[in-house]
Formats: sequence, C-alpha cells, structure tokens
Amino acid sequence: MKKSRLISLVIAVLLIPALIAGCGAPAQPAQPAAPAQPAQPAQPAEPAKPGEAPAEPAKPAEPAAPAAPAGEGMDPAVDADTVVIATADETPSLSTAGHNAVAGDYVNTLTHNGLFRINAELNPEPDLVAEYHTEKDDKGEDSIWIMKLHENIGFSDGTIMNADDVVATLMYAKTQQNVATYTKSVITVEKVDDLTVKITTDGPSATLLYDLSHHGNYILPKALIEADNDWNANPVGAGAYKLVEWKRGEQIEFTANEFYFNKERTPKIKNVIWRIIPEGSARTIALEAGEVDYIIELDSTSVPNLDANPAFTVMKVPTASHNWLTVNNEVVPFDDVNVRKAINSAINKEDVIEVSINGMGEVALSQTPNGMLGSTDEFADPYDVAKAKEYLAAWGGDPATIKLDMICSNDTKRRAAEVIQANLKEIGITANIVSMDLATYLSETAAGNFTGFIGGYTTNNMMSFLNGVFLSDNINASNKTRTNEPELDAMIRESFRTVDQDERGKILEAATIFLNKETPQMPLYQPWTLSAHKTNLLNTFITGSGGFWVQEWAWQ
Amino acid sequence: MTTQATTVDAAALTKKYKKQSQFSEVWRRLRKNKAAMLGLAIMILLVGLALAAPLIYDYDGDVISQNIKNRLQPPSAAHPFGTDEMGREILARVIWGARTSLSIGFTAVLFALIVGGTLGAISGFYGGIVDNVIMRIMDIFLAVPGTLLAITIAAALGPSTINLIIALSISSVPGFARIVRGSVLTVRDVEYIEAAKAIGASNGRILLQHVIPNSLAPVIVHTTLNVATIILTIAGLSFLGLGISAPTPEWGAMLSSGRTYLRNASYYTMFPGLAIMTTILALNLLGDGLRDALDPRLK
Amino acid sequence: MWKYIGRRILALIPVIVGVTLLVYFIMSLAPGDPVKTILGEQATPEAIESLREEMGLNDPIIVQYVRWFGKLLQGDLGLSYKSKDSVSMEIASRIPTTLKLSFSAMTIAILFAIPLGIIAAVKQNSIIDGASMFLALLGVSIPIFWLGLLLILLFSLRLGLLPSAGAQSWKSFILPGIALGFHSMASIARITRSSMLEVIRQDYTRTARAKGLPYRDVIQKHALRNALIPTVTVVGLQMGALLSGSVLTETVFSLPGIGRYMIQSISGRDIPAVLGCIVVFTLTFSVVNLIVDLLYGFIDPRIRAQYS
Amino acid sequence: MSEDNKDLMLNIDSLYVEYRTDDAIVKALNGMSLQIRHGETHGLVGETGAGKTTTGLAIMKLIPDPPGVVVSGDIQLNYLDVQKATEKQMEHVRGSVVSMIFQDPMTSLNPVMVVEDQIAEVFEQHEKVNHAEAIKRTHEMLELVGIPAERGKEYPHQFSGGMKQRVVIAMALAGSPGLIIADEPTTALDVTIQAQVLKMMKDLKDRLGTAMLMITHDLGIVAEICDKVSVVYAGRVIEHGTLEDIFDRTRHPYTEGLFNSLPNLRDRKAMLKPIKGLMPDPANLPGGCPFHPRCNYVMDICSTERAPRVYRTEEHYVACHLYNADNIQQGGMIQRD
Repeated sequence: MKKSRLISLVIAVLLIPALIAGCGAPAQPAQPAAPAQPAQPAQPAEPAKPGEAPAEPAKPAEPAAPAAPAGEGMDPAVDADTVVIATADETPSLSTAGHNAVAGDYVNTLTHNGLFRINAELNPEPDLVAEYHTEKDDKGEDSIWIMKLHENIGFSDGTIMNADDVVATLMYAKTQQNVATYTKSVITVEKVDDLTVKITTDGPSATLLYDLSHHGNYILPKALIEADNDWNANPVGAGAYKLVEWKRGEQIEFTANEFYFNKERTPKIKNVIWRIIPEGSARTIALEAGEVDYIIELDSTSVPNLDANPAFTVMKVPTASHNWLTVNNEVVPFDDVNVRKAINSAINKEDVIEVSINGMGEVALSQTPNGMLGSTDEFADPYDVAKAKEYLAAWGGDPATIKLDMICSNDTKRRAAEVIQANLKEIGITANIVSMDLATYLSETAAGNFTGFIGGYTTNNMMSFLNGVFLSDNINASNKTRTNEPELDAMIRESFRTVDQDERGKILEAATIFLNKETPQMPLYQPWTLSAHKTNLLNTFITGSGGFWVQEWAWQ
Repeated sequence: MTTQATTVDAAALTKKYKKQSQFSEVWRRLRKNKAAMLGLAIMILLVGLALAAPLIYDYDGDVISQNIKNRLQPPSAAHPFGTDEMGREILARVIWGARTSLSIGFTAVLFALIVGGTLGAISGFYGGIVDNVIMRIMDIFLAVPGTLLAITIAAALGPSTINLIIALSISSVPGFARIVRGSVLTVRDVEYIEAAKAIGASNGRILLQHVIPNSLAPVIVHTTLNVATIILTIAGLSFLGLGISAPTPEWGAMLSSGRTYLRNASYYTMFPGLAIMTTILALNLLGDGLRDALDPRLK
Repeated sequence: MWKYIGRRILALIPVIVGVTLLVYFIMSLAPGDPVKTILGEQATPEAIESLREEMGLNDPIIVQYVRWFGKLLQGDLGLSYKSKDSVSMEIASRIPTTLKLSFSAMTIAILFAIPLGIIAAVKQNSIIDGASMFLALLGVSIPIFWLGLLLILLFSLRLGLLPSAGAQSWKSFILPGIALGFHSMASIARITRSSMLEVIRQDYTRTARAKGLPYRDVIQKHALRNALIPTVTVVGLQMGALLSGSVLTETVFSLPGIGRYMIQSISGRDIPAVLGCIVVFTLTFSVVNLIVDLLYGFIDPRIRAQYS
Repeated sequence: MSEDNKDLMLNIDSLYVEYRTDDAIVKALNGMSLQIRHGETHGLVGETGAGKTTTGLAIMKLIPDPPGVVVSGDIQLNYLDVQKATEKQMEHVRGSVVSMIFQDPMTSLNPVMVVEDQIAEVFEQHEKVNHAEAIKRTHEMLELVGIPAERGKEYPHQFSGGMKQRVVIAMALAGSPGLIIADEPTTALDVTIQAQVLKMMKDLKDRLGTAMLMITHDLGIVAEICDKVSVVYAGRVIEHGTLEDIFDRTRHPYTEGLFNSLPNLRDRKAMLKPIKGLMPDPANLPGGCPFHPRCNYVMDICSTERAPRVYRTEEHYVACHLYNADNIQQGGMIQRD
C-alpha cells in the first residue's frame, strides 16, 4: 500500500507541471467571435511625439468598424447605463482636501468641480468660473483676481452655489495640511456679490489658476464645511456625478448628479463604478472577462495581448511623469558634476525602458519633463559610454571607490536599477540595489539618508515641478537631490510671478538648461499612461497629466 | 564491544550502547517508512543542490545579471526552466533560491530553537513565577497567528535577510518554548532525576544531561515541521514584498514577479512554486516519518 | 460554564494589552514616517511638520499608546492616519469580505476533509486512503498564493469560468475559498483519519458492531463523535492559519478584506489601522479557541463535567 | 465430524485464523473446533494469547481485517454459515442470535453517549421499535441487571466498573440471543464485584435459557458456571470434555499443568508446580505439538507431528501423543493429587 501511495505521489507531482504547461499557451477567453476580421480595426493612437504631445491629446482613432462589443465568454449584457472602471489604488478619502493622492483626484473629479480645470493641453481653463480678469493692487502688480461664477451651479444635494461657498472653501483649504500648499499664494478671498469673488495673491501669480484646478480647491458647500461634514460619507460637490456607495477596498459607486450645471457636458453614462483591483494582471483579466470596461492603469505586460484583440482599445499617452536615478548631491563624490554626468551618460535608457516598463515610455534626457512650457533637451547628455568615461577622467578619481546604493521601493524601480547596475559596471562603478518599502523610502530619501534611489515626480506644470524637485526650500522634503542653487531658486521664483506665458517660458527654459548643465539627477524615462477599454466605449481620452472626464464617455 | 568492557567504565558503556541502539532503532524504523525516506532523499538532494549551487551556476554571471535579449524565453534545451523578465535563467535562480530558502529557514529555526528551547527549559524546570512570567509572555505571542506576527515584524523592520530571520525566529519561539517546556515537565519529576538531585547534581547539569536529551524526540519532530512552516512563510512574505528582495533569488519573490507574466509566461511561476511545494512536501514526509520513528506510540 | 467563559474572557485582557503594546512598539520602531507616506513625494517641509503635530506624532510613544488604549477601552479604535476615518468603520466595512472568505474556506475544508478523513480511515490502506492522504499531504505543502495563481490561471484565464479578482458575488469567493481552504482541508483530513483510526480500534466501536449495528451507523453514531475531539482542536488551530492565510489570499485575489487592509496599513505606517486589525485578528483567534474549548464540552460529557 | 448437529447452537470446525502484519504472520487459531448446544455453558480456558478472544470475534465475524484473515474452517451458528454470511446477515445476527461481552467494561461503552441510548439501540436495531419503546424496554433491562432505570440518562464515566459491566451485560441480553460470548467478563473487576456479576450472569442465563461461551483463564469461574470445558493451547483445543471430565479425569499434560499452577485449598502444603517456560510466540510456533517444548512427557514424535484427537468418551477427548484408544480410558500414567 505504501508503494501505491508513493507511486501516486510521484505521478501527481509530475502531472502538475504538465497540467499547467497546457495552460501555458496564451489563453484568450475573450477572443472575438469572428477572428477572421481584419486585425485591429481600432488601432490605438500612437503616442504623440514628445514635443507636440499636448497639441493633440492622444485621442484614439474613432473605431473604424463597429467592433464586436464583446467576445465569447464575456458578459454579453453590456449595461448601457453603467461603466465599470478598474483602478490599482483606492483613494484614501472621498474628501477633496483630506488627501493628496492621485487615486483621490480621480474620484474628486467625478463628484466635484473647481473654479478652473486643466484641459487637454495641460493649461488651466475656467470651469465653474464663467469669466475672470486681474486687477492691479496698490503696488501696481496684477495680484487681484475677480472671478464670476456661472449661474445656477447645483451641488449634488440640490443647493445652489454662490460666492460664499467659494470663500469658505478656499479658506478651509488653507487649513488642510494635505493641500494647504495649493492656496499658499492666496492671501484673501472676498465675496463681491452672490456670484463674484475677489482673490488677492501675494503678488502676480502664474500658478494660481493651476492651483485652483487642484482637487484640494474644489468648491464645497459652505453650510457643510461649517457643519464639520463627514466628506467620506457625504462628499457633496458640484461634479457631474454623486456618490452612491463606497464599499471600502472594493468599489465606489457613483450616479449622475441631476443638478450638474454644465448642460453641454452632462454625463452620457449614468452610473460609474470604480473598482479597486490592485494587481495589474488581475485588472487585465477582469477587462478580458468583461467584468470591467475601462482600466486606468494598464499593466504594461498586458499591452501586446490587448493590442491584438479588436474588442479592446489600448491607449498609450505620453505623460509628464518624470522618472530618474537620484543621487545625493551633498555626498562625495556625487557633489562633483563630472561624476553625475558620467553616471548619466553611462545609463542605457532604452534598456531601462525595455526592462522596467516593457518599452512603454519615452527616453527622458532633460532634467525636467518634456511636453511642458520651457521643456528642452539642450545640454542634456545622451547615452554615450565613451563620453561617460571622459567625464570620469575629468573627475580624476578612481571609479571603483564610488559607492552607490540605489534604493528601490517597487519592482518597476528595481528592474530599472538592475539595468543601471549593469551599465555602471561598464564604467567601473559598483552600484548596489537596496529594497525599501514605500514608507521607509519616502522618509529616508526626504531626510537625505541615501546615496541614490530610483524615483519620480508627477505634476502638470513646469513651475510646480521645478518648485517641488529643485527649489532649496524643499530640501528635506521633495527636493531630494538636495540641490541648493540660489541662481536657480531665483529663476523658479521669478517664473511664479511671471503671468505672461512667453516670458515665463523663457525663464523656465533657462532653468532647465541650467539644470541640464548641472545634471543633479539622471533622467530615465517618461512612461506612457497606459489604459485600456472596451472598443465600444467612445470619447475616451487622457491628458498628459493622466486626467480624463468620465462624463464625456459614451457607449456605442 | 563486550570484550573491552573490563577496561571501560561499565556504566558509561551501557549508556553509550543504549544511546547507539536507540539511534539505530529509530533509524531502522525510519528506513522502513518509504515516504519518509523519499522525503529524506529529496531533502538531501535539495541541500546538495543548495550547497553545490555555486558550482552549477555563477551567482553574478547567471543568477543576477540580466540579459535583456533573452527575456521571457519559454523552457527549452538551452533554458530548461525558461528565462525571466531580465533574461535570467530560471533554473539557476530556482537552484540558488534553494540556497536562500534553506539557509534562512534553518538559521531561523536554529535561533528559534535556541531561544525558545532555553526559555521553555527554564520555564519547565524552575516552574513557579519564572514559568508564569515566561509563559504569559509566550501567550501574548501565541495570541497572534504566527504568520501575521511575522508579517508585522518583517514589515516593520524592513526587508533584509537578517530582519527576516529575526521576524521568523520570533514568531517560532513560542512554539518551541511550549514543546520543550511540555517535555521538560513530563521528565522533570521522573525518578532518575530525583535520584540525580539526591546525589547533589546541579540544576544546570540535570538540565543538560537528563532533561534535554529526553525532550529531544518532540523537539526534533517540531523542528523538522517548523522548517517547513518557515520556508513557506519566507515565500509568503517575499510574495507580499516583505521578505527577500530582488535581485536575490528567492522562490516567493520569483512567484511575485512572475505573477505579472502569468498570462504569457506561466512557466515563470510554475517552477518556483513547484520548488516550494517539493521542499515542504519533503519536510512534511520526513517530519511525519520522524514522529512515527521516534515515538511509535504516537502513531 | 458561564463562570468558565467569564474567566476566559477576563484572561483575554492582558493578552490584548500585551499584543497591542508589542505591535505598537514594533510599528513605532519601524523606519518610515506615516506623515511622509500620506503626503507623498510632493510633501513640503511645513506640511510634514504641521501634520505631525496634528496627528500627535511628536509625543512620546508611550503617551501615544496610552492615548490609543484609552480610546480602545471605550470601544474606539481611533482614526486612521491615512483616511482620517474611524478605524472601526474601516474595519467593519472590510470584515464581511474576510468573514465570507474564511467561511467559504472553512466550509470547503470541512465539507471535504471530514468525509475524506473518514473514508480514508474506514478503508485504511486502500487506494482511496492513499489518494486522499496524498491529497492531504499536497494540501499542507502547496503554498496558498501559488495555488491561488494556479486556480486563476486555470479557471479564470484559461476556462474563463470564475472571476479572478474582487468580491462582486458569491462566485468571487469560490477560487479564494479553495485556495485558502485547501491547506486546512488537508490538516483536518489528516487528523480526522488518524483519530478515526484510533476510535475504530476502540472497544466501544467493537461493542457497537457486536450489537448488530450496520457499519455505517457505527461510524456515524459512535465513532465519528469520538473522533471529532481532535478534529475540532485542529479546526480551531486552522482558524489561526486561515486568518494568516487570508492576508495572502486577499492579496492574490484582490479581495477587499482585513488582511489586505492590514498589509496596506503596515506599508503606510498607519499604526491605528494596523493595531485595529491586530486586535480584530487576536480577538477572533481567541474567541474561536474559546468556542473550540466549549465545543469539546459539547462533544464530550467528561470534559463538560470539568467546566462546571 | 459425524455428530448430530441438530441441537448445536454453535459448531466451529478446524478454524485457522492469521494476523498478517508487515513484521510477521501471527497464527492465532490453528484448527480450532468447538461445539455448543442450546442452553449450554461452555468454558474456553487457556493462557493469554491462546486464541480465545479471536475465537469469540470469529464467531461474531468481527476479526479486524486487516490484519486478521480467516484462512480456512467453518463456523456454523444456528444453521448460519458465518464464513459465507453477508455483512447484512451478520448485522441481523449480531446482538440477536449471538452477542458478546467484552473484557474491559471501562472501554466497552461509548463515552459520549448516555447509557440508555446505547442499550436502546439493540431494541431499535433488532426489534424495529421506536425510540420511546426502546427506552422503555431498556429501563426494564437495566432493572433486570440491578441498575435503577433513572440512571440510564447518565454517561458511562459516571458509573463504577461493576455497574458498567452490568450495563454491558444488559446490552448483550437485550436482543435475547441464543448464545452469549463472554470474554473474561469479570477480569477487570474487583473480586467482590466479580462474584456478584458472575452470579447475576448465571441467574440470568438460567432464567433466559441462553447458551454461553465463557472465555476465561480462571478455572474457578469455569468450575462455578460451566457445563463443558475446552482447553485451548496455541489456537487449538487440546482437551475437551464435561466439567467433570476436565477436572476429575484430566488427561492432557497442559491441562494438568494448569491445575498444578493453582494453589490447592484442600492441601496447602502441596507445592505449586507452574508450567515451565512461556507461551510460544504465535508468530513462530514450534513444529509438531506446540506444547512440546514445555511438556514434561515430551517424546520424539511430539516435535514433528501434530497429535490427533483421542476420545475417552463421546465427549471427552485430548490431542496428545501420549494417548491412544487403549490407554486413554485408564489415564493411568497421568495422575492428579
């Protein structure tokens, strides 16, 4: 009997891989009914060239032929009234001012509106505001902003917005730590009449309109602010949608806000379900199985499979998210520009993109993101090992003495670091990879306890990028290279006060060139925002900062 | 043997002989258990592979260095287990992974055994307040399911091999303390210990010479099975991203990264998974066999 | 009996204090700052400092702990650092998922394990015995998360039968239930078999057969109940394993349960949330153990006699 | 066997039973033969390990399989061929045609079931009565064995050893079987209790007219209760006869040895003469007569050939090479006292 048991044991163990090997063939449960159809009728938009990115907001080509709505094995009953969106991260909060998370920004944008919004070209445009102008203060500077609201803006609880709500909201936002930085330039907010407010800033401000577009400044009803409302339970705003239910960790359900003010932009799909599926391949499987209609964060490994399937459309949009290898500019020898440039030139960024994000991104050469006002690659070093060795020679030290520990807080970063590790070996530098969880990584890097790390920064305008990443005020916080250049600080501050766009562009470009010469960190790539949806979901588009408007989507 | 008996202390000889025969008896019983022998054979093979890993694959060359052109190749003659997303040989990483898992597993168990065993022995032997204090503290540790405790500690300490060993040891200590205390209590009051006390043997001596050898059987069994649990926990922690981090080859971490490629490269998750299962299976077979062999009454 | 229960519940208090104190200190010692985690990469120094102050993180750890424990005594688990919502509420909204998961896992485990164990024992050394014990051995050896991946691969990806993520309907709990329950099933089947074998050899089983009872009745009416005592012990212990396993299972299947919440909270250094989860897990584990002990008494009159 | 089997309750003929384990084959019964008439009390005497309990279990068809295997032989139980009987037939027979009282009352009762339910099962099983009726009958049964009916609601652990054995006896009698196999029913009890239980069994047996197979190693009990006696050695009857035959006209050297091992109350000066050596290992039985290594009268033939039965009367026989049809009547060479 023991013998028979042993034999069955061995057989069973051998059977498992055989069983799974059978499963190894790429299975496509959502294969469209007619595979003979010309492949890819709905070719996703090719990522726009970096320079012209904002001009044409990667709008997917209209599906040429009505693609099969769903393949076999998929839920055939498409509910025309509902769209299910899958996302990786759950918002920490439904409040507008209690968090500063991208995951929260998405849902705030459903339920709330700001005075302004960031349009597809990454510029602020009026949203709740019907018209606005600036006035000169006593110093003769353009620091007074008169803004007039649209009439009859309805909050989702049926009340009508007026200037008091705006005043209360902005004053409230100033007290909220997570978002207070977005009202830093605002000194006073006053009610002029029921529909007009007067905002006074600390001098001319190029950032105010961007700031007012931030979810932290989305307008809330004054009565609820004063009543100390629980925004998670009752997130009343003037958005196109309103909350139905938040099932923590699972999904958030919304339905159209019947009081939404902008009749031209009323939602075409009534219900929105926002499902949280943290794991990338699980999100793809859910899309293929028909459980969800739209994936915000598409896992890059899933792109080939979905691209090949006409039932789904993959959108690859260049983003302003800038990713890099940061070195601590205060630590020897990384305080030497030649060492930094040597490392920068030694990194094969194409390889990094290939391994780290499966090729789904653009090489970043400049110290600041491409596709923004003032972006330029001038004086930025491309991948060139010979040049790297020259820089090392110019430095004069022994590369073997350089100790670089690259902190990585996730697999994507780790994969990038592994490529860099191999690249640096070729110029004689030994780099180690250190893993840390996100919390430790954020604390340690902010405190300057590192030689290097793989990191990134996402923003929608050059000013706030420069401010966050390179302004000396933000050392021990977001300025992790610990760059401390008064000349640069002055340029950044000047840009803030320069309302004229051309003028501001010149300053920002000068700052970028300054940084490219200094090379405080080693830019790696700007990833594409990858998203995917059923091809019969129309009017989907994504801005360079990853924003989108669900209310404009429609089922075919 | 008996011919030398005249020149050797008879008592010592008897003792030695008794020990030997006890050992050979256990071994005889174990050898008859085919499943246990299979487990033992697999373990010997795994330990052998782990030790010989550097001879088979070069760590820097094969295990951690990448070869992007070769990424995600399915199993073939050139790549018996296929390659991963960095183009590394999965077979090489699985073999080196054995080294990682086994060394951490054994080290952690050893720590836990020493600490838990000592605490349990002290607790059982002295009784009273000492016992009470130690066991109440152990109760606190036992009140949280072991893996959860390990997860919390590992997460708080941050991912590194040492921290992982600490987390795993701490969560295993109470188990050992309990087992050792239990067996100490059962042998503590047996007559020969009374006798040893009567002839004035010190407590330490009694503990070392009488109590511990007699607690061995349950401890050996628990140790074997605990290594299995710990290896499983290591893999689980690494899977959650709280254990061993890349590029160190570790089975759970490999499963975690392979998960992304589940769809088109399922072999990637297959082999580390099989490796974990085989190891745990072998340790369980061996542990069960040892239990039967060491204490036939328990069968 | 009530006195016994009361005593057991009282004994829980020091354990909860100990466990939470332990975890509080571990979490406080951990590198990483909750504030920086909440504010993210874009945090400014002022925002970090004022948020620290607001959250009371500048006080000594022991003060923070006592403050937290004071709230616990009032049944309040405090506010989550991350969401600023009540931890009790956060946990309460996730408990149903974890309960459904554990329940389906335990149901699957018990439903298969006990018949399997009984058949294996009754047909000792038969092929059925060998097969089921091999299955059981496999069960204790296979890592939950790997089994989970295999199940997703087969049933979600290849066959497209069952959902791979989320907690949308009862169907969502089948695969996680199997993945999580398999290990427990194995342990329970093994113990059921061995205690059944033990019981079958007992004199009273022979007496029952000598009465002329059909073998099936002998097993069901006489042997099973006696064999249940060790089985119930293992079921209780398996609850601990299920709680631990739920962390992995919820991660693999993207289930919004307490396990995953705890992992997220740990990585966000959200100490109140972690402590809340630990308290819930510890209480559940202890209560299950208490129930197991009471079940002994229910099953075995000799043990019942000791309680009163 | 040319006997008239009509009034036989039980007829076992040349039964061979082995226990086959990984280590060895244990030959428990080696040609066991036994006849019991209706209403008769039959003593089965022998040392521990002689195969007495196996005989009892064989009759019930309850030999644990594995490892037990009935190699050959017949068991006729009241016209039923036990070897050929199906499990279903045996379920009907057990408890109603034949029932068995096991040695240890402490472990013979299910610890998690109240006593009356355990007895009531017999009524429910064999008389197909409902539970209430079964309980009523159970209470009568309990009173019959001297236990107050209300104690039926208690669990076995609340009973003393003697009480438990009464419960077991009540259980065995409940189905009014034609044959009760009592396997050392009093061994585990205190001496005073032994006597009470034994007396009760005897009374009940007489009252109900049941045949009984009394398995025991205690010759005192045999003398007390039995009509016929079979002496077993190494799984085989080596001497059989009426009580008087065995006690007063002992023939076999082993039977003689058993008697010599008893203290003699009538002559306390007489030396105790225990049988030399030990029971042979049933896994490794000596060839020929298995008793020969211990026998004081051993001859060459004893180690090579098994002894055939030699009849002294129609009832009384021995299996021993010392005897033949001629000398068996005199029994001259073997003397007791």
